[in-house]
Amino acid sequence: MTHLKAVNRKATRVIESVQGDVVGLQQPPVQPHIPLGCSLAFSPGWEADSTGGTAGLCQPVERDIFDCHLGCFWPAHVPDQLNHAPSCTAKCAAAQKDWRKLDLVFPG
Amino acid sequence: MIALALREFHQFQAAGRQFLYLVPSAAVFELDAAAEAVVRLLREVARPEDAVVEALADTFPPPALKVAISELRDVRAIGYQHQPDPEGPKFLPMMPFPLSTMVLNVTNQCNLACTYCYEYGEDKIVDTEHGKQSKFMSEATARESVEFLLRESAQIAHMTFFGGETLLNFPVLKSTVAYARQRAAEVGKTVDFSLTTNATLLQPEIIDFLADNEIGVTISMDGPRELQNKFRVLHNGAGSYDIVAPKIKALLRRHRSRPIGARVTLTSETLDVTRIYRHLTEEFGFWEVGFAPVTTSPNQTYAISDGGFDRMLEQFRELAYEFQQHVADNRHHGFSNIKDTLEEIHKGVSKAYPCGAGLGLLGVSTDGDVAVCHRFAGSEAHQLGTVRDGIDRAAQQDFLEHHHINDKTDCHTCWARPICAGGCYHEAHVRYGTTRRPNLHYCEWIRGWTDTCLQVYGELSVRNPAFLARFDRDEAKAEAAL
Amino acid sequence: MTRRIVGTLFMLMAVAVVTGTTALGQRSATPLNGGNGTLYIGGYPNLIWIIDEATEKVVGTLQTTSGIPRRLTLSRDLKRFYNIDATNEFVEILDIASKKTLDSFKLTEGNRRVRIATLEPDPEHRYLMMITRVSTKLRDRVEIGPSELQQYDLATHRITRTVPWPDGEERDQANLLFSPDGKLLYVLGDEIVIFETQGFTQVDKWNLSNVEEGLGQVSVSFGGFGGLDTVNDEPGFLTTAMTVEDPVQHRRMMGVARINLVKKEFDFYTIGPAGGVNFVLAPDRKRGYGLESAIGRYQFWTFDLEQRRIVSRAEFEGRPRMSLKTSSNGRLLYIYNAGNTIDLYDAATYKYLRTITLDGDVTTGFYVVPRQTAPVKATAGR
Amino acid sequence: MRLRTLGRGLVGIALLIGALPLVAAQSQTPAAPAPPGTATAAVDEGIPVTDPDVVKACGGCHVPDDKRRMTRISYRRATPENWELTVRRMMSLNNVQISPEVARRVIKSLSDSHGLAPEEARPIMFDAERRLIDFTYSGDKETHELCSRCHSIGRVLSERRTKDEWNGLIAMHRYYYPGIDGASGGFRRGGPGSQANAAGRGRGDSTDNQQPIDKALTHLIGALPLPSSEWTSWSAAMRTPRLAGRWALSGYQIGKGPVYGTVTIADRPDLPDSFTTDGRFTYTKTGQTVTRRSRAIVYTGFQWRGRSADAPDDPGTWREVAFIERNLQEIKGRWFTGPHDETGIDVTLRRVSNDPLVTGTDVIALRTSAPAQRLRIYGVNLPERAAPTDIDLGQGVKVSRVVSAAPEMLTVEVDVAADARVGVRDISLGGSTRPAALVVYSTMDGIKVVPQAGMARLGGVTMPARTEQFEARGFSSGPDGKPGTPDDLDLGPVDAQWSLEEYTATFKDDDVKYVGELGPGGLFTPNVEGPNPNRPGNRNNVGDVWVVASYPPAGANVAAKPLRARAHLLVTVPIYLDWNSREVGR
Repeated sequence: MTHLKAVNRKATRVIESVQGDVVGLQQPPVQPHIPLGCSLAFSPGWEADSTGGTAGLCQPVERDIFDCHLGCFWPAHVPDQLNHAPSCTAKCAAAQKDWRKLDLVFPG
Repeated sequence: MIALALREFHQFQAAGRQFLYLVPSAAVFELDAAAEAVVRLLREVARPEDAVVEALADTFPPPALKVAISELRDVRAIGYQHQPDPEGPKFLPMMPFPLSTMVLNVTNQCNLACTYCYEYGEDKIVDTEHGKQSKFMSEATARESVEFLLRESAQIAHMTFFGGETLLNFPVLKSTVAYARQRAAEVGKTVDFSLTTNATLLQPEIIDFLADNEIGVTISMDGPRELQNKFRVLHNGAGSYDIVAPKIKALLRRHRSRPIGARVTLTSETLDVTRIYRHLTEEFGFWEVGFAPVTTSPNQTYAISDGGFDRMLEQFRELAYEFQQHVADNRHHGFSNIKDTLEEIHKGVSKAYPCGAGLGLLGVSTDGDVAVCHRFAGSEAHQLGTVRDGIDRAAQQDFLEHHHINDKTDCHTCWARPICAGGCYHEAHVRYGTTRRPNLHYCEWIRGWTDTCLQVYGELSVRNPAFLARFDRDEAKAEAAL
Repeated sequence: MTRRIVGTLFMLMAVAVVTGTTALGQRSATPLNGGNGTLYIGGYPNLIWIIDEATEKVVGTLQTTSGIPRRLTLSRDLKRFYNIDATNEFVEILDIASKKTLDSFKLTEGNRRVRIATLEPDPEHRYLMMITRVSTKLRDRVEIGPSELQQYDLATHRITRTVPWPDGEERDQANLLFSPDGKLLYVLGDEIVIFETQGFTQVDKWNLSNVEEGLGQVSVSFGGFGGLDTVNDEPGFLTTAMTVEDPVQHRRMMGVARINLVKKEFDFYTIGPAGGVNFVLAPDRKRGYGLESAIGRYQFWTFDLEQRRIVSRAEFEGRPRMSLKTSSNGRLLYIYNAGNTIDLYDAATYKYLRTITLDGDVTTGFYVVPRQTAPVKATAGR
Repeated sequence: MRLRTLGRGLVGIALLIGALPLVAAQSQTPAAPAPPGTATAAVDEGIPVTDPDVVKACGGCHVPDDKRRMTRISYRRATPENWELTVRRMMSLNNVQISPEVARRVIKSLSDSHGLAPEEARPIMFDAERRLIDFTYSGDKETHELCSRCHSIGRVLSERRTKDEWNGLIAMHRYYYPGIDGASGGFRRGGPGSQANAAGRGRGDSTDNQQPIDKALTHLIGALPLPSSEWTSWSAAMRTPRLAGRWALSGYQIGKGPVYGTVTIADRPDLPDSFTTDGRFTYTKTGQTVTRRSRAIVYTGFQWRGRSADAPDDPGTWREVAFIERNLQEIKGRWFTGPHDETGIDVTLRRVSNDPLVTGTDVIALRTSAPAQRLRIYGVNLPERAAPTDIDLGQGVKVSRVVSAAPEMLTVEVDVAADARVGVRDISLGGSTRPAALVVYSTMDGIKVVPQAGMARLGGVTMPARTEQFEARGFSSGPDGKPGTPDDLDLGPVDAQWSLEEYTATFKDDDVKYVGELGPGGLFTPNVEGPNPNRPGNRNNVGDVWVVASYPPAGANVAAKPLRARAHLLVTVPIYLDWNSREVGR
């Protein structure tokens, strides 16, 4: 509430109840509390999908190495082609076959 | 696009700012310039959102206006035209509802003969002179009342002794206090006591008893000598001022353990609020003074006429302004009417019933009949059981069913209903012969007075919010004790 | 570049006449195939595979000289690919027939890096409309500029105009589409903003969100992974899924909208509660197919656009990160995106048939271009 | 978002930052020829840089003004780890050539002159300690969700910047990772009409159309400003802490139990603010004794960063991150090792004089009405000839016999009366008291599995695996008899039977078959990474499962149902970047 200021106690409770259901309306379904995934853009996530599990992750993850590598979708998890590792996938045209050739990169 | 229109609220100004008192939620919001402009625009005519934004686009940035409109809609200050919010459902309180206050009529006799008294005057409900009711409550009935209270109450119970003149039956009062304390301790509850008296019988040993037992005292008094003696007279017509004045001063000097308040009945001939307040607080030293217009049928000479109500409102406003200045500088002020209303505003109380009568408060007549409140003690039509057999739940249910605000259609368009909810049942009974009618004769006065209280509330919310915060602490303390 | 966005939709627009469908009655002994069109999809390291739909074999490649292809835009006359590379800085124009690079350019120079989010060639291939953003690397800081809608002239290789955003609202991304005659440019979104293509002044704004009183908030989404693909639809028409939120009960419903851009007509109908369905128009324009992906649950949908109802829905053994296209004869469904496989499903029974495996991972969108029998109406450009 | 994902080191390979030319930095080729004057007007709240090494190393691009304030650098304060990230990025992406020694001196100097105050650093020590905890930043929900999409919020909370500096940080993000505006980062909503915000839009027009990153920026400017009273007072008080001397060590390692011992800290002459340690400690459960020597540097006067000193049995793998309390009497932190820093000891060092000091006991739970319970009390300078009455364990607990007594350990037998009051107890001996050292309980009402949310990463072929150690701990519901109330008592670890159970996120979940093995000691070892050909859809061996512990209560007959508890375990994909800070503490 930026234009209305709650003065008495009932006003505060009105805001709480309003924000309760307005928030419900505006935001996507309240995300489950996910203690582990620290990378959770939901299409899909990296450690965990939007529900905190692994069912929504790429299947297998190697399928998506290129999208994360090229589009810098997970710049903190996959070496990004734009800055840190332009040739990280040089020896790995099809990740599902040549994933063994991907190497751990020490950024910087 | 659908037009936006104003919902129900009462707008008021205080401390140079704009406030809304929303109905029926009883929420108080402060508006900023943009929100206030939107409300002013919609007050002229209902119009769709884009029209509002366009009309105000030169003074406020459109995104801000959109947010303001959305927030006003969220709190139901404005809404789509012809799409009113559904009427709140009629919820009856959960049963069994805990009894918090029991008013005990320890006697229906009085040593004064105030001409405007509703118990003995023409408007009396029960003929205590020739009726079958016993004149004094017996020790046994008082004990049964205590058992009744402890059975029906939650953790904390309040017992108020009333009359006639309460102190005429002091011996029963004294023993009942001791008995109630001992029984309460046994069942792990706490009970506290208060009484109302005309102060004529305040001998020193009674004063000591009241002080030592921390009994709250309310004195019925009308102010300086000539106002007091106009109506509060002995049976021989003599004024009671010179009898009660020294006793009250003695009481106020000795009894320090609880604040002592005066309760003034205003009549058409004694309408001088500030002078009475000044006299009672400075001359005597009362901590608090509460005023109430006399409850009477309109044909009495002393009844306050319509013009009288306006004058009374003017005087109340003056004292309210004085209250506001004192509290703004953190000094105590004893005008209790406004303090109680401020508390209700602060909590955002939205009442279904005007007071606790028949619900959290019950009156007990001298022979143990339980009534809606002490003003109906002894009246068959308003009986809700007896202290021996307990509350007649069916009668109570019926009473609550028919006195709910939803049934008072006249009130449905009044913005003050969350606080007034139709007003005192006894006033309605005396005026219209039934407790179910709202007190339409003082609606203007109630709205005028509530508006004044809201303005004082707005002012204090800016200049001394700590004072208002005290209401939260008191409530928290009370809840903590439950 | 549009990042894969689950639940977006895209459309095919056919310029050429629909190819003949195999005779219905005759149950061909040969296995079900997708028709005789050509499939194009770009991938690592710098090529676009050309796959013959009938034999499902890679029959050739287009080489990109400017790095890994990332966002492939097929010109409306189905003759050229406009490709933006993985760094979003290089644009390359490839002629499909001759498989040769016609032109390539980049706007980045020195420390002033210009990234191109999306582009749309005008029907005569004279210029491009692009959404660009400049990021400048200074001595000890970087500065990020606003996103701009710019006209780039292919002859002079220069930015000739920057078009101010409608009502000043900067957009990072938008789908651009020219009217068939090239006289109007549509910026697609919940509001379709229409510019004339001489001075690029805004001539009209068509707010789709309140198309009809009482219908409530309409939101349509255009283009999906890999850009707007209108191969299967009539010129000047867009068939897309939409969601509607009625103002009274605030319920969100899914529906199909057929938008006539030229006449500004919005023909729509709702078919059920809103769901994340990714809608695709079949070449015959009588049917549409949908793909719904939820965690652990994947469904194919078939829409009957004439009876305006859902023909069937069924779960199938899918995987996360799928995108859907129909074959040129509408008999097969192609599932591609993420990885080096294109899976084929029978459109009628949703049964998995087989997989085309490529030797590199896919990095762009997927185009199914039907065989062009009739000459193309629009005049061939340079 | 919730977790401080950590652990990205590669065992043993002290891969320096590429083959850095050992040439001292001379001519940095500034990335852009822009003249120095163009830096935005310096707001006067910058902190000057006085260290000549830093000015020499960074002055090429960060030009100092007349008050010796260097652009960008003077308007930021950060933890040593964050300064290292910046210095490494300068070298990798802005082609700055400086030697490792210079880089370490720059990191040390900037951490001292532009660091965080103790009060600012304490809440986020978990970040430097590489702890995997469930942390939610309560300051602002949206900022938390936005920033922890890619890295832990700890990294953000380790920063204090001016308004322009926060802007500069966000511009850097958008410059190096252009996708961050769109779906991958969610910084912006792409403006009206684009899909990016069509999906996210609630009812009708989104009333609040401020971009997510702008909202987060407003919060950060307000919540984490450069100037702070804590820093002003700390930068005045900061100096090299006098730590040389003997310290008593007490610690706990999940799965292996308590450790006690001593550590001697000595000054290291060759480097300012640096120390060497020589320590010995024993695992009480197994009696295994470990000797350890390490080198450490103290940043900002209270941030202890150490590394084991390449001893034959410990090739420089253990790292030490700890917080030195202002009174220099106590150092608390975590010693850890492993490719993902997953194996760690929570360590407390307490300064020792020559009076006795009790540090703790091996068993922490004593049952009521049980005679002669064996208890070992650890500490330093403990009295050799201690009589049973010298040891005070409070009401109802009596030491019946002193079995053995040595300066570092006392073994005693304790009788606990039937009416001994249940609760936490202190232990006093020879004038030294260790508060809340023990618990007296009557019955073990249940067990708990810690950690409640574990994570393991597949690995072993090319990427390092991350194991997860679980532990079952008994608990008593405490005097009120109700579990889950503040008066519950933790009774320490118990030896439980371990098993895995499918966490059925979808109907056809089959993760248990592929994720890996849970050993008898509660250690989970994940399977290998890469597509698994004999799993449908070539899925990796990822999955989420329940880790179930079951423990038959002591003394109960066989038929009695065992106590059970479970925790969630996410077995996820490897991480291909190693953000481990390798220079801090070297």
